Amino acid sequence: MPILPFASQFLETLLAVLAAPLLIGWVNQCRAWLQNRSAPGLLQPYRVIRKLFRKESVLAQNASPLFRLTPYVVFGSMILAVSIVPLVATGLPLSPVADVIALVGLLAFARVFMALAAMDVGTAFGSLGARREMLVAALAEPALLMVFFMPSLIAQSTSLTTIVETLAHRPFALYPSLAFAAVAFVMVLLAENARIPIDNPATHLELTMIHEAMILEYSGRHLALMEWAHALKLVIYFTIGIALFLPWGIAEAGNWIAIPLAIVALAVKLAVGGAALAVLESVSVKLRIFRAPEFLATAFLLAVLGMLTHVLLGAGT
Amino acid sequence: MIVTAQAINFIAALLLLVAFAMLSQRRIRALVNLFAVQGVLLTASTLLTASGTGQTHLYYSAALTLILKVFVLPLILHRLVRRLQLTGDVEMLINTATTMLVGIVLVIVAFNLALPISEFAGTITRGTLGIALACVLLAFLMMITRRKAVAQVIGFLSMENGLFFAATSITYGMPMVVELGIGLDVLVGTFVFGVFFFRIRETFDSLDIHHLERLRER
Amino acid sequence: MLGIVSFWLALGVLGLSLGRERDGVRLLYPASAIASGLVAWIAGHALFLPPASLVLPLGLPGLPFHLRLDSLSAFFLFVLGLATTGVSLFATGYFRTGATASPGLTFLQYHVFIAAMALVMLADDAYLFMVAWETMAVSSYFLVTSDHRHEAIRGAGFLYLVVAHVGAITLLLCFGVLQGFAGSYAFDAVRGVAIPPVWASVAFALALAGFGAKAGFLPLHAWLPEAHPAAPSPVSALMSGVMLKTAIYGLLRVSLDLLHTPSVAWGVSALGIGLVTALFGVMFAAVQTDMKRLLAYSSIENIGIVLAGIGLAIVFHAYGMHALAALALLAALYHCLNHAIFKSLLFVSTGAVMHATAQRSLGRLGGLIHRMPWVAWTALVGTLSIAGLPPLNGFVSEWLLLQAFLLSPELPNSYLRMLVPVATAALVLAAAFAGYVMVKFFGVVFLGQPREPSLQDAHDADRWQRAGMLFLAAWCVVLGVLPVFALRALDTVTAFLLGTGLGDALSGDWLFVTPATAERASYSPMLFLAVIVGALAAVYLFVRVRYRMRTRRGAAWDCGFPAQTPRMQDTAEGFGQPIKQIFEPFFRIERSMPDPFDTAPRYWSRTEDRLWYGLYLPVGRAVRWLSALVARLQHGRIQWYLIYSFVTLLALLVLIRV
Amino acid sequence: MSELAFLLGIPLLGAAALAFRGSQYRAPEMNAILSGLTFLAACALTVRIISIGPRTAMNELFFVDAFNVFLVTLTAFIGFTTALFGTPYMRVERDRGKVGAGAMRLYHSMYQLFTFTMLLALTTNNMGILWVALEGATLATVLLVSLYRTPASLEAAWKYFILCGVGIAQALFGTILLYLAASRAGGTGGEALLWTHLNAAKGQLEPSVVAIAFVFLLVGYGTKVGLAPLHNWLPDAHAEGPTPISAVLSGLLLNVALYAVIRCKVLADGALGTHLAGNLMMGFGLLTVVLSAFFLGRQTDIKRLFAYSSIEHMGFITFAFGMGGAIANFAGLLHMTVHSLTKSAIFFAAGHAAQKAGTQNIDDIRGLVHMSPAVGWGLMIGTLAILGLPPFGVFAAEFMILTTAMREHAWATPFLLVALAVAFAAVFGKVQTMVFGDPSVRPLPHRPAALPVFVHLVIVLILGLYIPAHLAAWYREAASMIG
Repeated sequence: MPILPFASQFLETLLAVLAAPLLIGWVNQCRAWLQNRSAPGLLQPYRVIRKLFRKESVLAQNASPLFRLTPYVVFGSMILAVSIVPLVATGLPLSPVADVIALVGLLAFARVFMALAAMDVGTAFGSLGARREMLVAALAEPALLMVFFMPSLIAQSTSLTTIVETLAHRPFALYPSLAFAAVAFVMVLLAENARIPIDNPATHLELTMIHEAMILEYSGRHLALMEWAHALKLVIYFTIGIALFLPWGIAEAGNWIAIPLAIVALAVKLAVGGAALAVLESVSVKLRIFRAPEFLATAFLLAVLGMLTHVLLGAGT
Repeated sequence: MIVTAQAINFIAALLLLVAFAMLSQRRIRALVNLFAVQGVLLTASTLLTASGTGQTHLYYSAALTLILKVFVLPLILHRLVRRLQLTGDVEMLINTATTMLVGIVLVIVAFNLALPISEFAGTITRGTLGIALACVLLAFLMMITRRKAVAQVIGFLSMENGLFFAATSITYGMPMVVELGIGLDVLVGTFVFGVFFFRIRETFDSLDIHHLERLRER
Repeated sequence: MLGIVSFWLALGVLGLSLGRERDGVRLLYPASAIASGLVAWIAGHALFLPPASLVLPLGLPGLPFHLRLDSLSAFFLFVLGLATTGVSLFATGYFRTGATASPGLTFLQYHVFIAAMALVMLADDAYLFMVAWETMAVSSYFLVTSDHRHEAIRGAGFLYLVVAHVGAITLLLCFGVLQGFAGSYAFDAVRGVAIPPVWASVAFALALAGFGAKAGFLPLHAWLPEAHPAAPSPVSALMSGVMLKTAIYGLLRVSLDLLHTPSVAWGVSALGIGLVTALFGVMFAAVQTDMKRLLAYSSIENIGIVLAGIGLAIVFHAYGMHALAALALLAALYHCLNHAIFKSLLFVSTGAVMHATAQRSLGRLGGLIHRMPWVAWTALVGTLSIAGLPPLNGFVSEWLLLQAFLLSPELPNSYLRMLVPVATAALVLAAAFAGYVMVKFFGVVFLGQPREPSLQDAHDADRWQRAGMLFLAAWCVVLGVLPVFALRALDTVTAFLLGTGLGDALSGDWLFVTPATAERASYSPMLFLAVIVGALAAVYLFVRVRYRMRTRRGAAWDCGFPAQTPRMQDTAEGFGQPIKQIFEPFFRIERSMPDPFDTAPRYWSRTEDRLWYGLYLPVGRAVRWLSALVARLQHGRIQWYLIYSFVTLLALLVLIRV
Repeated sequence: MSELAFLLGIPLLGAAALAFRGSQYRAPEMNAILSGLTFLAACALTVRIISIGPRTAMNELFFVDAFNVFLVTLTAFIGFTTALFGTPYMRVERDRGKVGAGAMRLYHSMYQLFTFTMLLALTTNNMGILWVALEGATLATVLLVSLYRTPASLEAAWKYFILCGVGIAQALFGTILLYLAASRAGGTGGEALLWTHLNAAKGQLEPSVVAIAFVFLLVGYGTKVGLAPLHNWLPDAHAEGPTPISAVLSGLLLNVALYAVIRCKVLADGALGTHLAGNLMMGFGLLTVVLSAFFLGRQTDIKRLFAYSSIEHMGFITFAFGMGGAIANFAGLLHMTVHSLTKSAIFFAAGHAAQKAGTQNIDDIRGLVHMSPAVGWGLMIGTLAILGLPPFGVFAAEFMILTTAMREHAWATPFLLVALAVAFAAVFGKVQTMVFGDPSVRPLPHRPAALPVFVHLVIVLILGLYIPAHLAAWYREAASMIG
């Protein structure tokens, strides 16, 4: 058994896990710039997480084992997810474990656990958050799947490796359907990562919060894991987007020389993406919770339209 | 031979006449009498047929008819009428004129129904089948139009007469055992009717059958 | 196989003879569970055997009972056996204290029900099939109405049996059409002949309607959410888990085995109905406030998904794309199996909950994970599977189905190709909402704080119940983690029905499910689970070693909100409310709003099915109107009766003269 | 054939005897014993006929073949079980003072007389006697229908009497025409009406006459069968009489009347060589089935409900015989059997149910299973059976009829199926509310006769799953006779 692929797989995963809070920090940095205030600094998320790990964790009286289990489950599935997505190289050992559909399933798995944990304590806000989260997810998930289906129709495959290799290492071709997909994907990304206009990560404004409401009862290490997992999730979405829509620079399977280059490329893309996200958040306003379904339905319809165009324009060969 | 045939046809005509009379008759006692007359006519025609054709068993059935339809049944009916004080008119559902018109239509129907059959039948009396059938239908009509139980029963019995007449006219009567059976049934039937009159009477203190319209789908 | 069926019947009679005293009857359930296990075992082997048939000297003269055990029936018998094993084990504990009717009688009906279902799958001629089919309906009806003192339950049973009977009549018509060409009611004869397309389509339509009445396809679903909750939970489990599958079995038997000349139109109609049913089911499941009704609607959803799979398979088959047809059919069958298991699991868990709390309404439950951990954790497994989450079994079948959909652009017909994205969208939408529904189910029942003080003394399930639930939960995991073996077995069914299975695509590495090729798509639940667990353990250990796990119990924070009461939690209505709002036009909603100055404000809202008012009631009204019309004939006047007879006579005389 | 003598003699003498002793306390048992003896005689006769084939007796006055001997057995059997059921039933009626000593005498002797007329009608070889016997059956039962002397029962009896009387009169005219045709075809005097001769000479009978004759016979006997629109007497008579009488009326009289119709059809077919008779019967049957199905929905009286269901089934059977052919006739015979058994069983159960509730009003009967499971389940299972649910025999028969119809007269099947569905919903909805729910019924002074109910139902169940070979052969032979 060749050690190199597994090593690189491990390193890649580790890299992603460790770098995840950095992305959050970077996005906040950009937002601060845009709101021209001075930012807390790129490493702030790390400090927060370290602080939380150090603190004791306070559990609500009737928190069940499920509640304590959830942070680990969520974090674990995020790790798996991030190791499935080709960040810097394709064809890694774990990539055949799950294709895009399974990836969506994995994210759903984590989300369901979070929602259940939120309902576990039995507070007003917890169940409220869980409900809203599930609603958003129920609309965003199909959209995400439909987004995934377009490249997989193009690549005749649902495995990310194949998709990336088809899209990246093939003579360049314009796919109109991918334009739809990209727009839809961005909308989903905003929704799924609790970003404006669906949610506002910066506030605990009771009546509007979704994600924050779910993790309201967590503290100490549990909260730390949740926050970290949240950061990981953002990374995952970014990298998925990159893999689908700007896959150039991702190293081919077994092409070890290309990897350092790929890492640089990834860093650049992430930086640009984070900045773009910050801009998006700064220019748009938060929607009322019942506007959110319309927003997501739009994303969903865009994705379906994309697929239709793909079919109509004859599978962009 | 021809004479008997003509005589029988004549009697048949009289029967039809009686049938119409019954159809239009309003008084119960008169109705019963007419029924008796019908019986007499039947007996006569049966006797004529018997003498004309030498069908001996017809004599027995003639005797049966005489006893049953001329004496027994009318007597029973009369006694019933007396016991139940059934005097006065029998009001009809439809007025007499209409009934008559319908009756005439029925006669026509009966005739052309009977035509092929009587052509086919080989008896000397075959021409009378149409009249027999007409009697049956007229009796039927009478049962439909009358509102008194007794009147319906008389209609029923005269229908029996019509059938009997048909039997004699086209086939010189049924086999003896059947005749007996029919006679028995008619007799028992009349007794049962009698029982019924009393029960109905004591339950509704009237024999008007519009009391008997409770059982229906709502 | 037949032996076991008769064993069931004998067992049932024995149970009846034991009659009233409960424990005697109770101890018979494990025996029947063992029998069910045997059925599953035998059927599992029969999958790989050539069809074996048998003729009994019973039935009509000239039409004796034909039985046949081929891989199709073997598969569904396997489903039956597996589900009934768990459910019977559970029933041992359940009927001890639960049954309202005489336990002996219930026992008999229960086993007649199972045996009838088995016979439906074994039957190889129309007469035996109809006999078994209706016996199944009647016995389940008696089970549904076993608590018949409630008006509502009687009504439900009545509706159920009427719809079932109408369906059966339709089926009779269908078989009539078939034998019209075959000349015999034995299925073998029907297989032999080629039926002209028009009549084949008629037969298929009739079959779709007839079996749809049993499976709950739209718009013949109305009985399902009434009848399933009314029954005792083990019976609901069997009805949802297995009985609906008999309808699927029949549909497959008729459309792919007997008619063996499918047309695209069938597939498209089945696909359409299936997806609409699925969406409808999940939407209504989301707004239910009674846990068993919620599960019943989710059954409608799953059956819809299965039907969609079958439809897709028929479309591919009609175009001669056999590998794809096999894939779609495989997905449908696998979903049948999975649904049978996790739906049984969930229904029996609701049974345990009702035992412990005597509550069915979601509004009065909550926090049970503390009082009844066994039930809660096994139910969690079922919840995750039915929500279609990896690495459990529900996900595998949905994954396969999506793969089939994604391959469909190769269809020659461009209209169909355009249809596919929409269909896919509908499917994923249904799947996503299933997640929503299941979070609602589990969260409201088992998590949070108890909404009623009485829940504090709820007791956990007893030994037998645990055994049954663990059995089912274990199968959820096994089928989820090691799907390849199951799929290889199922491939024999597809090979039997379509002539070609997936074959070598499955014969690869047992770790990976690869419907077509590894490049195309692959999924390895085993590694999936392994990695998650590994990562989880690693993180746990890391945190444990690196930071001392100091933990303190305290009051819930909830943004510092004081005075927490259980009534502040989200109710079932609240949880369903967004769905209500989004899909308002699909529901028939009645609300009563309190006015702002109300001192004791009360709010209620009832959500009902438009189809009930749009379809069922009008039909009933039409019949009543007609009978009112007919009743005029019987108005009690003897003269009129005489006129009838008179007119009839004359009319006939005239008739024969001309 | 001495069996025949016993068969007809026992009920006749029994009628005479019970006319005097019929009011004694033990009279019901006596009645039952007599019927039992009759049944034994019938069995003996059956065995004999099966062994030696069709026979005539008493210089051709009687004729027994596979067709009517099976009806004879059925009649005797149901007569017997009904008598068994009547034992506790009439006791209860008497204890409740609904009937007096005279009524009991009348009931018992008329019961025997009715049995006699039925058997006579079945075994006689003479179409005239057949007519006489059927008229006699009416006369025997008409007083029983009005046994309770209530206004309703009187009205019912009156309608029964008049309508059936008129009908039967038309049948007599038909018989006369038949006689005419026969006598012209060379039959001499008495023999001309003998079925055997008619059947032998049916080829030479004049078609036009026979056609008209058949119309009269069909309308006449059809009135007694209860074919719409001549059925109007039937629900009243069944609902108002004492339940044992309803049972035998539904279970036997209709069968015998239908038997007469079928005999006539055989002649008509032979003479006409067309399918006219069959078509007429199919028309009547279809109309009857559809109309009665819609009637069922509006019933409020338990016995009336099942009376209509009898009409529906008679329509079905008539339709089957109208179609003709081996399978259809077979199914028709089977349906006659199972319908008689099931329907009488239902009437037994319904009778006890009505006694328990003290009313026949469906809305006032509730929760039978709680008060007496035997009656409740009997009613429920019987209803399911009569509604044609497998695995009961009725389903087997209906299955064969429907499928034959699909093959030969596809246009008719939708009507039949719709009627079946409507009837199912109507009847089942009502029965369910009576059997289930909270009890509203009180216990009886005497133990209800559950045995006959379940004996019948078990037989029906067996017939649905397995028809014994010799029984099947028997049916086949009869079916082939009907042609």
